[in-house]
Amino acid sequence: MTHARQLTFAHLWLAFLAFAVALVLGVWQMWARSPLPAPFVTASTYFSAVTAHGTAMAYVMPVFMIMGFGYYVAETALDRPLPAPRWAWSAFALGLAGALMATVTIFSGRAAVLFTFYPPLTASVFFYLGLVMVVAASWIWCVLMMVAMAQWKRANPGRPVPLAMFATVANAVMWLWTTIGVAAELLFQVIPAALGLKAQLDVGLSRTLFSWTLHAIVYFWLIPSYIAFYTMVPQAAGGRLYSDTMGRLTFILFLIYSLPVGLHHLLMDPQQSNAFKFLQVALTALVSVPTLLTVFTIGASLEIAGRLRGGRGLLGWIGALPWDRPLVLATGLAFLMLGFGGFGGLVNMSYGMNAMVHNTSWVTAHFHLIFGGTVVIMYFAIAYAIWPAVTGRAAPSLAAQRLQLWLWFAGMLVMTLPWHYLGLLGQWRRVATFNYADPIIAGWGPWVVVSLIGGVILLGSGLLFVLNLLQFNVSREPHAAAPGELYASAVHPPARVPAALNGFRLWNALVLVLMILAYGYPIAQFFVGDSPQALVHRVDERR
Amino acid sequence: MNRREASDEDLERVMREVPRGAFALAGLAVGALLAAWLLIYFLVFLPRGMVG
Amino acid sequence: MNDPDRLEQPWRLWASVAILSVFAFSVLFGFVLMPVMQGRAAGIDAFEAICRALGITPGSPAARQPTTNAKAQPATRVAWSADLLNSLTKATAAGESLAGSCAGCHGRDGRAVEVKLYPDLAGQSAAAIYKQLHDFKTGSRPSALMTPMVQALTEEQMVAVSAHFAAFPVRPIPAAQLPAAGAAIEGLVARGDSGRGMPACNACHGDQSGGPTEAPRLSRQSREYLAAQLRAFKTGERRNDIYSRMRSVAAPLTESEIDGLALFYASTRTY
Amino acid sequence: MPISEEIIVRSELRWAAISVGVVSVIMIALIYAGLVHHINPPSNIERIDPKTLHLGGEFTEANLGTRVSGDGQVTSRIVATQFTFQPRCIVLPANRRVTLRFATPDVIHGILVSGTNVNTMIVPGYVSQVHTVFTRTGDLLMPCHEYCGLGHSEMSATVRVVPPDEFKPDAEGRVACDAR
Repeated sequence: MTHARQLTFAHLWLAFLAFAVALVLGVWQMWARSPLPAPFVTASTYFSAVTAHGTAMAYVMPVFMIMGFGYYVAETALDRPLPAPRWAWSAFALGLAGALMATVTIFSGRAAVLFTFYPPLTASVFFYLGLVMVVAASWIWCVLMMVAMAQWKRANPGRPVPLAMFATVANAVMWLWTTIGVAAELLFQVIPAALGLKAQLDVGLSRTLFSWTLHAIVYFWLIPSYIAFYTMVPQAAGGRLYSDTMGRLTFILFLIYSLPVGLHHLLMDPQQSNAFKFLQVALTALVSVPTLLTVFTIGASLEIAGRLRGGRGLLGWIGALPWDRPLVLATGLAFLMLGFGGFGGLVNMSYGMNAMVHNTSWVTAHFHLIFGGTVVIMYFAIAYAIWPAVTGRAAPSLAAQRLQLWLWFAGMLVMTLPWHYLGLLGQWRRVATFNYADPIIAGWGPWVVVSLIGGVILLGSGLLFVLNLLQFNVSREPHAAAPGELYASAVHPPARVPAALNGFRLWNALVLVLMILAYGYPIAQFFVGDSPQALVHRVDERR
Repeated sequence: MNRREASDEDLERVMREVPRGAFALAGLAVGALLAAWLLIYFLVFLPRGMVG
Repeated sequence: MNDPDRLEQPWRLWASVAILSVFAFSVLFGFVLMPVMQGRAAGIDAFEAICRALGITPGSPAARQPTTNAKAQPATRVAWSADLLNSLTKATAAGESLAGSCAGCHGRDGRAVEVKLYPDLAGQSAAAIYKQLHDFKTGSRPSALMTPMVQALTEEQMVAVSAHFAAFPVRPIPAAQLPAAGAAIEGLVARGDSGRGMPACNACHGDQSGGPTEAPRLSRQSREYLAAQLRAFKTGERRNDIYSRMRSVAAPLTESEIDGLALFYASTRTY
Repeated sequence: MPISEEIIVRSELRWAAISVGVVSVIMIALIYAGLVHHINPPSNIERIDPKTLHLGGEFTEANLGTRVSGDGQVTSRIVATQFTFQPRCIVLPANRRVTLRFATPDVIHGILVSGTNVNTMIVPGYVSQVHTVFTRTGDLLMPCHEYCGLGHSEMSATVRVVPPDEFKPDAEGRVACDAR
């Protein structure tokens, strides 16, 4: 194995380990909330488990998945060895140490603040330091990705950077912008409070800073799935990418529009104004454009594949696609879940309409469909697609992989469709138990049980996924194909592209302008006059 | 599992059709999305009354 | 055509046009048109409506601000501040000299001489002691015994004496072996009862709770003292808890639950 | 070569135009809701010091609950605190403009009223304010919907919406749940 392959192997296994643990906790949390009696439930165990679930799923799992996949892309798409593998391993060690530190702190009951922190509640400082280490590890990865692309461009003057790598670096650049918000919140507000250096903090400011991160982080998770859509899926389906230019443009649009929209997470907050909420809602509406462009471009790419395989008619090419291939199947299921999740998201971002669903199960359903659905199912498919090259062995059973993907899809729908309904009825988020004796809440009970069944299916699917990867270890059949065959070529492979589509200088400047317009005043207002401070409430108090 | 490269003639042939199907599929999907959003807007959101 | 500069121009142009037009649209509608038209319907002038939409003045551009002429009637006059909490962490010589007058009931080392009547102060949170002293003094928690005692104390002296007693270690072993409180009581402590809207006792009094600043630690207080306080909260005889945090929890407790909870905390080591 | 790149880009742009059209429909609907139904997100930037909330003015304990002011405005003031609402039940009239005002002395909370569009975060340092008109009568749930600590799950209140003729303020303009 090359350095990059070993890095990918280590990073992905760590990601999936965190994922498996979080999955078990997630099912137990749904059980606790259901009318069925669940074991081990106390306020402290429940919220510690929610913290662990969110931390593992939102930070640890995607960060390591994205780092590992990035190393793989940098090596295979650029076709040159990874620069500075020692730095990459150091980043891995740093992130692993941070993840372990955070985990131990959470399970000792000293970090029941959930993954979104909620200052002025403050957890043990080791929780935050652990997360800072995970993020710092990802920053090292970002630099490595940018260096790898720069080196390639120097060696290949005038040639367009391969799309997979271009998109990976777009994600790295976006992630550096994204983490500014949460890093500022942690370093200037929360960690000093956790250390006892500050007894009070400005909650309006901390919420605003976190919102800076909170939307773009979703695109950070999502971009590997989009990389798969644009580069791996057309190849797996036996077609071509419809438009390389549109691919580049899509990733650029994600970079610029996923950042200045975070206030849509604060639509119900009293410390931000109608005017700036409206501005960011309008920008949020535009974020749906790159997603809709992707639906079309990937649809067209698959149409090429379907027609090449003999599909006819307006929609007949769909049936002609090779649905037996996990990557193609996962794409179809991912787009279906993206449709449901995107619908929920459109309602969430709709300015005053957010009041109908804010902090209800509707929102939980939305982001489970986007993250758990679209993102994670493509992580599965990516792992299945690159595991032969990473381990050097052929897949033992495609049927088991397909079953796993179908189970994931079914479980996700069974879980989230009732959540949408319950959310509209007013079922709220983040509680350990409901009072099912209340006449209004009693009616929710059966639907909560249905969603729990969905959760159990998801757990089964997740365990089958781990099993499927382990199966590679017992497989004896060596893997033959070269990894380069993973990526599709476009209908018109670009001979050269304008610098705007081959780098990020122009777009970074635009992000800066947009962030100043969208977030300048909403942040500056906390430094005008006497911005109120709230007393710190320590969750890890030792008396 | 035939992954051979498509010939240029094949590609040229299918490109006369593409992206009609993708237009239809994406159009249906986005139409359904907008319709669902409008349904929620008119049937749930507006009847629940003003807030501000 | 292949001149890089000429290839760049349309990208820069279109990217800037797209972003500026979205911005212009948002400013036109979000900053001006919507607030002005909402304000007109609500009888608010255009300038004020725009100020409200921008958050420069409070209120919605679509509705009148409610007025109030409410008089302050606080349940307690204690107000926490960062400085006050900081000063409560420091035991001083002043505290030690003042503590002499408390020792008759609460003991020289903060362990009450008659636990059924007086609480232990050793190891209690300084904020909790200070809050009660302050409330005795202002009459928020009237007490025939304590109110005259603390009347002469200054703000600094109350802080000093609170910090002094908080620094002593908690009473080490139970006075006598007590029976276990039972699973139902432990459930109230760790889970609460959603049917009655009662949070877990641990949510405020637990070791790692993140609850209210003034929540006292309860372990090792006597059963009698704890039960008496719970009953006082339940009946409303004692009402110096900010925003009825304790009254609302104590009200739905049954008599036997009060005794059970008092027993639990009297015999527990950890909270 | 198959069809030219320009044709591909043109069909992509046509699709992009459709996408922008779809989100424009949504934006127009939101502006319509704002202009005609006066629906905004609750964004009342009104600062208040959480540390002294209980000492002065409208949010001291005795002043909470529903009150009708001299000019007929119905306002209910509620404090969200770890881990209860004060008061835990409020009475409001149906089919009449009412204003809910929330504040907290400690940490972040939030509320929704089940089956309505009433929803706001309650952030220490700010008065959260929602204007609305209730149309359905009966007891509605008003839980805390934002994580505020270990007692969060049990933090809930009731909004009792009564027909206008049963809404009878006392001499001071107050209406309370137990007085009814």
